Amino acid sequence: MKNNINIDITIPSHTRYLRMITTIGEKVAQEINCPEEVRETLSSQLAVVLTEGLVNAIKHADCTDPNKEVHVQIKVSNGDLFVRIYDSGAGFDLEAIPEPCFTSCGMEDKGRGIFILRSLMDTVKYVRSDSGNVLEMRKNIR
Amino acid sequence: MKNNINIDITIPSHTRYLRMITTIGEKVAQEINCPEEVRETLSSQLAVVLTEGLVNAIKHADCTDPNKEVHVQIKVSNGDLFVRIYDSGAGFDLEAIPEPCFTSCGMEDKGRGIFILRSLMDTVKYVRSDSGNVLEMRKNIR
Amino acid sequence: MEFKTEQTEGVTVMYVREDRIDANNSEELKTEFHRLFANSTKDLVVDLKEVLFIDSSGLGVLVSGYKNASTLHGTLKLSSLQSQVKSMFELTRLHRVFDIFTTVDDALHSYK
Amino acid sequence: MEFKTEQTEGVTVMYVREDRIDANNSEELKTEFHRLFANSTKDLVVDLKEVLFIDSSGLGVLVSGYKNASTLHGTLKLSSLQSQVKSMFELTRLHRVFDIFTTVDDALHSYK
Ligand SMILES: Nc1ncnc2c1ncn2[C@@H]1O[C@H](COP(=O)(O)OP(=O)(O)O)[C@@H](O)[C@H]1O
Ligand SMILES: Nc1ncnc2c1ncn2[C@@H]1O[C@H](COP(=O)(O)OP(=O)(O)O)[C@@H](O)[C@H]1O
Repeated sequence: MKNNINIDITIPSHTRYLRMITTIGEKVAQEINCPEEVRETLSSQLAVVLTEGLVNAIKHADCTDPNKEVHVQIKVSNGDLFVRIYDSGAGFDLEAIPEPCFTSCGMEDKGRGIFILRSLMDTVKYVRSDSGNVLEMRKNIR
Repeated sequence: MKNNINIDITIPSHTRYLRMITTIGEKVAQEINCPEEVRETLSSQLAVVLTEGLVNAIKHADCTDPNKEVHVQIKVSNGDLFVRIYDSGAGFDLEAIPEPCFTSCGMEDKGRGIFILRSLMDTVKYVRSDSGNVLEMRKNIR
Repeated sequence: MEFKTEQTEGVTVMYVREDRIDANNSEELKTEFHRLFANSTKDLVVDLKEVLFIDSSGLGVLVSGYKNASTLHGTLKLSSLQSQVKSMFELTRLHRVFDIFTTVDDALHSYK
Repeated sequence: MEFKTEQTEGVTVMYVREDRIDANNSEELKTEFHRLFANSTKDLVVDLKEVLFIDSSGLGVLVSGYKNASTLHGTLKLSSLQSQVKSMFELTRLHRVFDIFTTVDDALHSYK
């Protein structure tokens, strides 16, 4: 039997839903077929990835519309975990985002989100289009 | 701000995912804007409704295909909670399902699922079509 | 599904060690009932203290255990129902069928 | 977000009473830091025992508190990091910046 799971969630563009979404992510991770410790790590990594991706969509994309919604997809398919976060803002150039500074001298309050996503997932892409943008992430879970 | 939430979930047609789905339902119910006790009741009712609806789709619809999937939608929209459970089986006539027997003499081991759904939700419909069937339920949450 | 079973003065007490009884595990409860009734149990107290969630298939298995016990001229009684479980019994009117007790001791006492 | 604050020999200890520090509540932590540093706190221990989850905005607020303390010639130290929180510090190399202690007492001792 296959073990594919697909979840599509649309919520108002507000940080109050972060807890709900991360809990959903954790529950999905717990259904993934892998050793207990791997599953625990994956579960907490997925919680972080969902949070960082969603917060960017909520904060940086199109924040003027109070009825704005964000759409997130969590997908487990054939040994891969996919997270896709859709936004309808102006978009940005993912490749142009620099690594954060790692010493206390030049330390910033922000700018760690993309770095965290890149560290925890195997691939991170941001695809812009007229109908909306998507942050697409993949991690092998076999 | 609107408080609309939409979640679409596709899982393999197997009862092992019941726990995951009911937990997701509970988390969604906890985000609904209403008094604490109402929310607690709603949360446990949604868990039951999801379970009963999904088990029927898993057990009675098209159970021969090992790669079968079920699709469930949980939606909070303008003061209504919707649960839709899709199946691709032969379907059945919801109106023809009798109430269970309430005395110990004629007591059956089964046949309480639809009765429970009807008791907990305001409307329960089953719509058959060539492209698939859907059990559609609505409950006012204002 | 995990159980703990004890014998007290001719009555079997079964503690269900699981937070859910649903269509995914209710068959295991049914199997355990069959085992007990095949091994000279007639009177059975099922303690549901740890059970936070039950669905119609879980209720169905308890009904089938109740009928098994009756056939053997015994009784299946219940104890320690949590709120969601209690609501499900009330919704399906099964609280009128089963003898339901607050504690295992109360249930045992009722056999005397 | 809830906090408990204590003064011990010139050092302020702040216990964060929340299971998450994320973009939804990190501003409240920032406001509390400002309040403390405006009220003669220079040395601050932030105890994260109850925090099970932190995101980059939570880390950012701790970094900003660290910088506030440094400006006042004090230090912000951390104690009681749970595993997810610890991983986030390691991932972002911030464990090399902050002094991190197992308990509040260890952190307090280090000021002596
Ligand atoms: N969905 C998005 N839409 C527009 N800009 C974005 C989006 N996600 C990230 N960015 C840009 O990338 C920058 C770096 O993001 P990140 O590493 O998460 O740090 P932070 O959000 O703390 O600034 C942001 O400051 C923002 O300019
Ligand atoms: N999705 C479905 N597809 C086909 N038949 C169904 C479906 N859902 C329910 N049924 C039919 O309705 C009957 C009553 O369902 P229910 O009240 O849930 O009791 P039970 O499932 O315990 O028999 C089932 O026995 C089955 O024949």
